[in-house]
Amino acid sequence: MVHAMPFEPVILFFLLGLLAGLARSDLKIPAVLYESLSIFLLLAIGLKGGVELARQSLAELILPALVIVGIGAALPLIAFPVLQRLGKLSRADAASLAAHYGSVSVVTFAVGAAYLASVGQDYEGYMVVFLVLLEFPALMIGVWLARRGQGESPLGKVLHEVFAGKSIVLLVGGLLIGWLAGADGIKPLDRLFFDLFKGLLAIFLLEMGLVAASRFGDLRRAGTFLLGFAVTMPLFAGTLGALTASLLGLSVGGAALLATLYASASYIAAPAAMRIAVPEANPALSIGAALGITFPFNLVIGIPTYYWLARQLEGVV
Amino acid sequence: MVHAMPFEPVILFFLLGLLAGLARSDLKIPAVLYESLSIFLLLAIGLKGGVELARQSLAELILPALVIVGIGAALPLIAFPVLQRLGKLSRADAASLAAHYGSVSVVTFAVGAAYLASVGQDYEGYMVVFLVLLEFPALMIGVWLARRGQGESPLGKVLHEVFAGKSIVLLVGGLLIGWLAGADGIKPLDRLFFDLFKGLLAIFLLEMGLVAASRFGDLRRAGTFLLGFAVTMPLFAGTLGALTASLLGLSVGGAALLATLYASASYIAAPAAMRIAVPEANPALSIGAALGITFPFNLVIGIPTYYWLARQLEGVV
Amino acid sequence: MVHAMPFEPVILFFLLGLLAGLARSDLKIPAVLYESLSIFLLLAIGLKGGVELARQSLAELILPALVIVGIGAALPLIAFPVLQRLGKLSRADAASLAAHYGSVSVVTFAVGAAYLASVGQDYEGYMVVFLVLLEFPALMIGVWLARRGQGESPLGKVLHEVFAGKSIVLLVGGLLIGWLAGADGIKPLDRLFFDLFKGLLAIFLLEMGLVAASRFGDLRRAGTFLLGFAVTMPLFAGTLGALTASLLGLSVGGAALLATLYASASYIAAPAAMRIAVPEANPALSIGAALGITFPFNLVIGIPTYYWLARQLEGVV
Amino acid sequence: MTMQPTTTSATPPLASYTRRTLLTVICEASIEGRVAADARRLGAHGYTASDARGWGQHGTRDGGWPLSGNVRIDILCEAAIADAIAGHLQANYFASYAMVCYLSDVSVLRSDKF
Amino acid sequence: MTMQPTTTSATPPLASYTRRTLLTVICEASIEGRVAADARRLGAHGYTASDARGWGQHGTRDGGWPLSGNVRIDILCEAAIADAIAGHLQANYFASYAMVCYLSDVSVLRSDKF
Amino acid sequence: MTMQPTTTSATPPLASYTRRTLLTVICEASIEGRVAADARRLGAHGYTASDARGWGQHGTRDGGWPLSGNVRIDILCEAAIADAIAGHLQANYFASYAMVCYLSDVSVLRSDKF
Ligand SMILES: Nc1ncnc2c1ncn2[C@@H]1O[C@H](COP(=O)(O)O)[C@@H](O)[C@H]1O
Ligand SMILES: Nc1ncnc2c1ncn2[C@@H]1O[C@H](COP(=O)(O)O)[C@@H](O)[C@H]1O
Ligand SMILES: Nc1ncnc2c1ncn2[C@@H]1O[C@H](COP(=O)(O)O)[C@@H](O)[C@H]1O
Ligand code: NA
Ligand code: NA
Ligand code: NA
Repeated sequence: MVHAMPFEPVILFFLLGLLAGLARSDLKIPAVLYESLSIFLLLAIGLKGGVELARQSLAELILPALVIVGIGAALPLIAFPVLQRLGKLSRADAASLAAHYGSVSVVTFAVGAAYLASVGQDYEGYMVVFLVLLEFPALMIGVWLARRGQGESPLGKVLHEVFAGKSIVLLVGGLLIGWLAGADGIKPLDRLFFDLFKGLLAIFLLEMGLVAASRFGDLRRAGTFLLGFAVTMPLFAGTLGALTASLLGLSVGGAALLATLYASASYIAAPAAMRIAVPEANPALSIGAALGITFPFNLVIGIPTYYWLARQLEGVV
Repeated sequence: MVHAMPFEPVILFFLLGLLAGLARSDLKIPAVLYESLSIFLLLAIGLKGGVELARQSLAELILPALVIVGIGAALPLIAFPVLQRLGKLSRADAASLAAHYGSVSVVTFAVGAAYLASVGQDYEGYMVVFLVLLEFPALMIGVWLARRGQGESPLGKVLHEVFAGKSIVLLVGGLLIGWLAGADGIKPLDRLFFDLFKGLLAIFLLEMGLVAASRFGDLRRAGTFLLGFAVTMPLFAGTLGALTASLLGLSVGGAALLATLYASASYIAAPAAMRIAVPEANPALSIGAALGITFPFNLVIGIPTYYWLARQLEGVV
Repeated sequence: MVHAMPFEPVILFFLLGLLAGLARSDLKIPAVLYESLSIFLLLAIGLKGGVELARQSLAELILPALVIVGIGAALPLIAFPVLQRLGKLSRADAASLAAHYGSVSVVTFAVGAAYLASVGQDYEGYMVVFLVLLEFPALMIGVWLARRGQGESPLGKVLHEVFAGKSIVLLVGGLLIGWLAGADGIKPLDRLFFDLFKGLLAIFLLEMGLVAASRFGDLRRAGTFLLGFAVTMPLFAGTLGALTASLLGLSVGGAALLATLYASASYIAAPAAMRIAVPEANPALSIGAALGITFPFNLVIGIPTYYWLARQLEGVV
Repeated sequence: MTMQPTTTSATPPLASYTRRTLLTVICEASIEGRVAADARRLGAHGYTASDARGWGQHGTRDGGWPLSGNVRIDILCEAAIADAIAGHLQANYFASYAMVCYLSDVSVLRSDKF
Repeated sequence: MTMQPTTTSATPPLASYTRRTLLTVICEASIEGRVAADARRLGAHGYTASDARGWGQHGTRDGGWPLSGNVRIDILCEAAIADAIAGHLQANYFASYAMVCYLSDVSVLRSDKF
Repeated sequence: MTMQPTTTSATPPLASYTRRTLLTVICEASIEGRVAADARRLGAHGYTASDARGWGQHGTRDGGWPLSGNVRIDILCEAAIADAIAGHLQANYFASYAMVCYLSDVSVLRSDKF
């Protein structure tokens, strides 16, 4: 049975934002609060992962990391021809969308982890390492897909944009600090980074609801193909994630989280990178699909589904 | 005996802001921090009320709600002729001031609740429902008073302004989320919304002190009539509130809070609504009176007085 | 043995910011978040000091305060001729730098206190009173040094700038509130001001790392003399501080903190005051030295050294 | 002040410019949405706004508080439309709101946009 | 660049405009208060400010830190007053502060305000 | 609209002004860094930016979200340089980015700065 999720309170904050946006409320989350919250969430996720990583032998992570990144890199390569041929999208748009769906969403991951905590399901704490690793490859592939056979390639710019980009600096920085300091060293910071995590995630989701509502308009231009893609792609990628995780022997929680990662579409790192590397792609299409449809879909339906899937696969593969 | 309040620390923050403002300090609370804090406070008050509401039979609230809103709606109707005749104010100014004093101040309510907590006095948790209900009627009445016999009436605009306005969206949204999730569902959010409430209220009051200081200049134009009104009206309304509560059989704490609600003057929702619906009213008058006098008066003198009154009335009515 | 400090997590946040800045990451801490955090830190430090002060007989503080301020006032007078003669700096630049190094840095103090807490070393809670007292004299002396024999002196402006400046208002305001309310009265605010202190200090230091990185460019103009001064001066002043504290019979922790105060260079109050009172001084020199060198030096090397020194002097003087 | 408009500009005609009017409105932040909607209705094809603070006839508006913030609105359009918008603002807002508005002549690229 | 000021504007004379000077000052945020006070003393009847960042002779001022922020100040006034303020700024701030200032001609409504 | 540029300004020649061109660019915040670098490369000696929001051909950009913010960039320079920058922006950004740019004539003090 799929666990119903709508009453998980952080999701309710997202719905509140969505409704307020659709009702044209004057409620606005100041842009600076949004930025401050995302700095907090990225650092907190990194720190938590780092503390878990300190308990782990790094050597044992190499093989799973390679498999997870390798299979993850297949996602944009599968999505691209579908978008270009079936969706009749321009090469640039197809490549940009492939990059968005191949990369990952940090907040979807955070909600997934919160969901598992609320149903009392453990998971491997080092999953956040895969979150970091899965952020890049799809962006590189997206740029390559858009530029194939066109000579000039701004890969260097994209590499700098991504590696020196704030999400990676904060995630990796938090990871390293958590790893160096360990659970004991981090203890005096727990009150901020761990105790307040869920509350601040709730406020962040309120804002994401408002933003998602403002993106619904973009979807009209998108057409039904893209609407279908924005729901089918996460289900496909989520299934692939759950299978990969079972293959690697991850726990049920780990499988649900890897499925969530594969299924999630980036709406922070990818739009920023694509805007610079593939400017002729229409950002309204990719952000509209990733944020207007896939993000809410994953929050309300996707995550419980991936968890259900992970439990079905337990012991099977 | 009236409980002395000046040493309640949140009030001290207000006084610090007031003094800093009067001393022309360069201390400024960034506008974005003000907005972020008010988003937090509104959500937190809503959530807390919602959790309490979940413990309550809604049907039992209908009668008290009707009485409380009905008597509350009398306040602007009483204030208007006083302001127009005795105060010799223009119809627009009198109507706008009536709306401000008929509506309620969320932060005054929060300080009242903090005061009761600090003197160890319980109160009905669902009082926040009345806070929400009391926000509107006076605004409608104010617009009607200003526009009577003038044909065009922007009531529709005001209705949207208020119902889709951010204070109501956040208060009602928090109320619904708290009600749906219940105390257990909200638990992971407690660390943010409940534990930090008083500390963040203190910082908010620091800013309100700065703003109140900057409004003292407006008061010079106001004249002594308005100064007297800004102190007499809350005392009158507070007494009416304590009486109404005793009549309805609310607890001493509930009576003190209802008195505080009636006595408080709105300085967020009302100014915004009046600026749009009654633009010819001078906002310096109403904000100067509500924020420059009534707000500090209620904080330092009013709230302990209403509590004292509520205890006197206990068992009497 | 000097306690190694690099793994103290708050320092790691500073290093993360420094690295991100040097790698030209697009990571930015919004200016408003910086301001909000500094409001928080100043209030929290003040409150903590006030609570400790309430446990103290004020009369006993008068003598140590006079000695500490007197010796502290010697620092800019010693630094000025060194800067002017040896450093061949203009009178304005020498005076401004003397003021920066004679005054104190609140954040260095906070990191010093966090360091002592993490090594389990107690200290006199009222040290924050000296922090407040040490902020002014050097600024006055700096203005006097720059203006000597020039007739017009903007001391009045500087006095207002400093006393009504936001750092003093918040520190002294917090001190007074903490003192009036006492540990019990402050308790409901502990969750914000004390529990979150270290986590928010970490985020503040992340930003300071970014700012320090952006100041490295200024150092090229500064020349080697200034680089040497920015390291020698804190060591000299720190030693003087440890000696003074031992003389006054402060605890080891108190001596380490007084050394840290003397050794720290102001980069908030001093730049603001000098910009107005000594505009012909080049702010790039003083901020570059204070923030680009002395601040990181104190964080990583200075504070453990002063603590080591304080322990050596224990029982000796 | 040497504001001789007859001085011919030395710029080479690399890009082709057209004269348009820039209407700037400084007003209370609370009516930004209405001014923007009015401008659109009266024919503007775009608009830009930034937060501002200041003082004038209606006293100090320091932006330290949502209700005391100003906004600066720039609308680039044909002179006739700028005039229509300015006239509309004068008729509807000048009496009751803190507001200033002025026009300047500018040279735009891609004149079809405005 | 076709900046021919002789082109007559097609706007109908719906509202009545007057020529005024717009003085724009871009400077360090730390002296905003003093510039505003000076402008008031020299005869300005209003002023508007917004936060800004930038670079110039005094290096980069990215606004990421209170001390590195700029501010953009606009003052609408009669030409003589603009000139007096500009002269005052030149005499008192140009040597020691990051500051830029320039004037443009604009058409205002309600000329009595400025 | 009485925009007669032949009206001579009444300002006394207290300070000495020079005519310069003010290039204003309103564009997506994400390309601010590139526009600034381009301007520097093409000869600008300074630049100023502020956050903005707005709407135009590319829809609404309300700044409520980092990716939907605009920026307003002002560059004061000689007419030829303004023209070169405007031409460069037209060639490189107009097709793919939300962007507006326009020029105006202003009088500057300290003309050597620009
Ligand atoms: N002369 C002026 N120069 C620049 N800005 C002004 C001027 N007068 C008014 N303003 C701006 O317009 C707003 C409203 O003006 P007012 O209606 O005169 O209070 C003020 O808060 C200022 O931001
Ligand atoms: N040529 C220019 N164009 C636009 N803004 C400028 C220019 N030069 C300087 N500025 C602005 O004025 C500030 C101070 O200039 P400066 O005194 O040249 O450093 C800079 O930080 C910029 O924001
Ligand atoms: N006619 C206009 N007047 C003022 N600002 C405009 C105008 N058109 C566009 N803008 C600004 O330039 C940005 C990009 O314009 P666009 O490329 O037309 O979408 C918009 O988001 C507005 O901020
Ligand atoms: Na994905
Ligand atoms: Na009331
Ligand atoms: Na010092």
